[in-house]
Amino acid sequence: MTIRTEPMTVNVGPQHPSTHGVFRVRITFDGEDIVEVEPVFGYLHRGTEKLAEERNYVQVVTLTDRLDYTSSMINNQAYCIAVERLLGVEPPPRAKYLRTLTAELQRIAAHLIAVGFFVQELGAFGTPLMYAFRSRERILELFEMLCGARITVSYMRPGGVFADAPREFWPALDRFLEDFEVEFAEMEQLLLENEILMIRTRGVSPIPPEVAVNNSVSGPVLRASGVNWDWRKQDPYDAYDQVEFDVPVGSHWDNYDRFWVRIQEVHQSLRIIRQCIEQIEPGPARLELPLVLRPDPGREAYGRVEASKGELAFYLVSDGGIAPYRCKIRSPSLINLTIIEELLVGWKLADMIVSLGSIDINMGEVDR
Amino acid sequence: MQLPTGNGPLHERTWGIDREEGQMVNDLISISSEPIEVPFIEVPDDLKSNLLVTSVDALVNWGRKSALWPVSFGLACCAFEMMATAMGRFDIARFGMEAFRASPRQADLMIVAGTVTWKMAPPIRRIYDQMADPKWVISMGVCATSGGPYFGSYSVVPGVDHIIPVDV
Amino acid sequence: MAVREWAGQELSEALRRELPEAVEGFDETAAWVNPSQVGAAAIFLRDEPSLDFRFLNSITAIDYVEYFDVVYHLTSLKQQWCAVFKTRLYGRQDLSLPSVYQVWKGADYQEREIWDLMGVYFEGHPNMKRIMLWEGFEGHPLRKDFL
Amino acid sequence: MSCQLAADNVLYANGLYRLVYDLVGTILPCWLSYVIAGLVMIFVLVNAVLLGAAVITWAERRLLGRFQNRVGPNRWGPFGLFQPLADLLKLLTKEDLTPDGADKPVFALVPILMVAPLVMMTAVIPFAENTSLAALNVGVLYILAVSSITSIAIFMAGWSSNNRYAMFGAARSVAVLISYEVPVVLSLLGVVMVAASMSLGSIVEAQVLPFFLVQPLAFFVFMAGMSAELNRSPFDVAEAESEIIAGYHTEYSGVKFALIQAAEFGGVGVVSAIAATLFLGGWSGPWSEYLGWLWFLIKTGAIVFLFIWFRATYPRLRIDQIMAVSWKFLLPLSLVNLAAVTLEVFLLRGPEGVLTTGDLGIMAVINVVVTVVAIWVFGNLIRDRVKFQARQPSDVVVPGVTTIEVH
Repeated sequence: MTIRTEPMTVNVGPQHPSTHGVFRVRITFDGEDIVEVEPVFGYLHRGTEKLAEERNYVQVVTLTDRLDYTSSMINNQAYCIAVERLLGVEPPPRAKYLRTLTAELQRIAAHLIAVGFFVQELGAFGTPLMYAFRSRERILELFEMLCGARITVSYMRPGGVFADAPREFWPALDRFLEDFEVEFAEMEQLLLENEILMIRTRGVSPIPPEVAVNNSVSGPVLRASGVNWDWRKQDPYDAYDQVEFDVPVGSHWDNYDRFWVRIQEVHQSLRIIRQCIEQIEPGPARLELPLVLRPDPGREAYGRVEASKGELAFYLVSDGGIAPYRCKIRSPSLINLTIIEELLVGWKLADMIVSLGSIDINMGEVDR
Repeated sequence: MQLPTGNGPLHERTWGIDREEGQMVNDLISISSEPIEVPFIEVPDDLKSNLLVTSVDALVNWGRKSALWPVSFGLACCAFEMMATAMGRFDIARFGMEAFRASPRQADLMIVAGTVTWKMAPPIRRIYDQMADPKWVISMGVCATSGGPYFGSYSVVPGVDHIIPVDV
Repeated sequence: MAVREWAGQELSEALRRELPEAVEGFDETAAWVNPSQVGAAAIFLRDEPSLDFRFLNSITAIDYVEYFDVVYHLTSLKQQWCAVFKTRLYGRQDLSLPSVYQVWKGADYQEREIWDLMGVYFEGHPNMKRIMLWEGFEGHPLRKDFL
Repeated sequence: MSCQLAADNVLYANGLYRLVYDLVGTILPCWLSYVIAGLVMIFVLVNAVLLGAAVITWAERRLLGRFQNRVGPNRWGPFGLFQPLADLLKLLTKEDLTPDGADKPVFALVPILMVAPLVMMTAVIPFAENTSLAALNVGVLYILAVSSITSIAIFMAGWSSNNRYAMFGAARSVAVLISYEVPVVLSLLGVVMVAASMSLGSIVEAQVLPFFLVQPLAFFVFMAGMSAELNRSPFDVAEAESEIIAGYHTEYSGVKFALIQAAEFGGVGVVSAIAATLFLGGWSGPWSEYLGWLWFLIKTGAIVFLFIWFRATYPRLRIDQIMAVSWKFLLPLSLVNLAAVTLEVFLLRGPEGVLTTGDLGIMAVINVVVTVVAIWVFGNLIRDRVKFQARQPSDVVVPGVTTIEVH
């Protein structure tokens, strides 16, 4: 006797506990196996690009905070670099180091969230996530000292940073680095060699490098696929040409590697932060720029950084006015999602959640 | 949800659903130009002094207050602050609130954390309807309350109280 | 070891050798490509080993009221260089361009987004649904004449 | 004193029952006192289970807080002990929704069917010497039979909810329950064989040396199997919150949800009690005549703690891996245990068929070795080797960048 089966179409999201916000995907299942997927976006589409055309160059910084709300600092950085390229100016060295330092702190925070939720989606009941948030709170405290905000920082401005770090910031940073070593080692001990984590993620959803490149994937996902491409190395901005660090790459291209690459990047970020603390020298933290910026008409600039999710770029076009004529945001989360079919089809429902977690999308950035 | 039938890739079969949902969004925009008033419940005077009713009420209210389970429903940036409240540092578990229920049927409190877009409005409305009484809504942050920095955008709801009644 | 950025002239000359009818000119940073030839140019740019632009960074459309510019940013990971090419579409109604979906799959969502927000249709894209906004939304919000 | 309880009644040994029966029997007819005494017993049982569930929810929330660097509920009452009370009050006064298109009678029946087996299982557990409500001589068999009702209830919940996530949860849960029943039964066979009885009371008495030392393999299989049957981590696929919302009870709210939750946490308590009885020696301990209940509670608490610890530590397995663990790992292990125990009992028992303490000691030594070897052998056999080899780096790799690679 054969049992008649039929595929079942399920709508996952927009309100689903582990789709990272309001992502929605329609999936056809055959039993528990995924046959077809169709992602549906736009549940957080706020029209950032249109609003940016109505505000002046400095005000747009506040909008960039809310793109990828787990790494606001890096968003600020990308936008400021684009504006600086548009104006043809360079920030002073101290500002460069401060930017690099805060961006790396933010990268640690973002990767902690990514790793925490990745394991949460594997089914751990909150413990790794709590560990991750414990360290993240410390980083947010440091940000509070710098600019008074925890998430929507708006710390960087075109031409430097909003203000130099207060005197209390440096000892606090040292204390954080000291404690974080211990806390992170604890978390690694819990996760890296965990047998269940290994069998759930090893060999699941591999993305070959050719596919990844053709799909314009960037960031840790691309590096986990075995391509050692990191814009911090290839096109050093701010102070990244002054510091040394390695690029972790995966050799199995699977979910575990995407997880592992993030863990290793946290170590590299710590290295960068240490070097920044050593190399930073007193000086102005902001370039004197007019209050209202007016770049020359017809100029355009493509400013990009290696954000925690991948290549984040702002493409600005100026018409000589006080607001950008066009502000295109190349968001890594959206474009990394292009591989969703390769990632999900043929795997199981439980793997789907984990794979989505492993590419670490952020809806603020996907929908903008 | 109607099962998509027919042949071809999934995204072609779902055109009908997309159109329906788009229609729903447009309908909702047309009917929600004004904020929804929250009805104020007047307690009759003769009930106020009733010993039995008040003490049971006090007990029940204490129970409701001390075990307020939010639905895990994050929209944007504020969702991360909402999660942070459940984590080690702020720990709303102390007040018995840590049980973030994924199913709206089992939750009492909906924290609208983040910008509400018109496309998201019908799902919010639906989740609110699915929650069992008594239920409360918190509008967290300026984006949810009035649109905030996105006020005036073509796709953002100017305040979640246009869609569902908000308590806080 | 910074990435080298190609000047517009350099790219246009490289293109002109193989596809003379595709190139319309160049400016400081970008080569201008004939809109109907975008597909052919894309395949050439990706597959020619001396160019090797296998990574598509982004596609952008800009509304200049009389015409639309569509900008393609490319990178070669192996050779470590970047280039930009642009194409210009005149008019405001029924705009269409050949899709590069088959060349770079990374163009998928970006082309859909441009269709949704700018109203430039991409021929040959398998799924030209609205991506950000809902079905039944009127107009294309990123156009300058919206609102 | 008009009524006399027959000596062959299963409740004869129960002091409380006899007390109620005799008291009521003095004024009312015998059949009525029989019923009333039964109702009293049921009342006690239901309360024991629900109270146990409440305490376990509290313990779980506090302990999870502890594991996760936070405090946990501490505002209401001493140490937050009133927290379950608040939960209960709130859930009782909440609207009771039945989804449109649900199979209403089945939907309403589920919570009752979830709690009932637990209450029934509690009836045979000896809390101290001679305190089990019904000293059944087929206790183990009875527990196994009754506990399988839960799988039907779960499937009913998934089916009647008219929700696809619930259906997913139910299908997964039933698959898990059925496949884990087999190793659990086999592991219990070893216990029964050594104790030479199916009555829980006699099993406790037979544990001069606790059975988790005598049969560590059986204990391991039983704990793994039971955490699967209880839908506890790492086998909690049936209500995998990050995957399928809340699994089979997605659509339940209010009182029904409260009952399902109670059944879930009560289940943990009951299973821990059974494990404590079967493997940790139940109420036996120093001064067990007076402090038996304390020993029993301590041992049960230890196992509850173990379950909570698992939950705080482990991620979840995938459904096919769970099945693989059951059929490829636990089943062989339980068979090994059964074979070893059979041989040992056959060789060691005395002429009149009893095992002495010394015999148990010898068995313990042998079985510890067998356990370590068997777990190592089978653990290496089932390890998934497919799909996991390092691949060649592709030609898109950029030269001249220092990299670190995954080992």
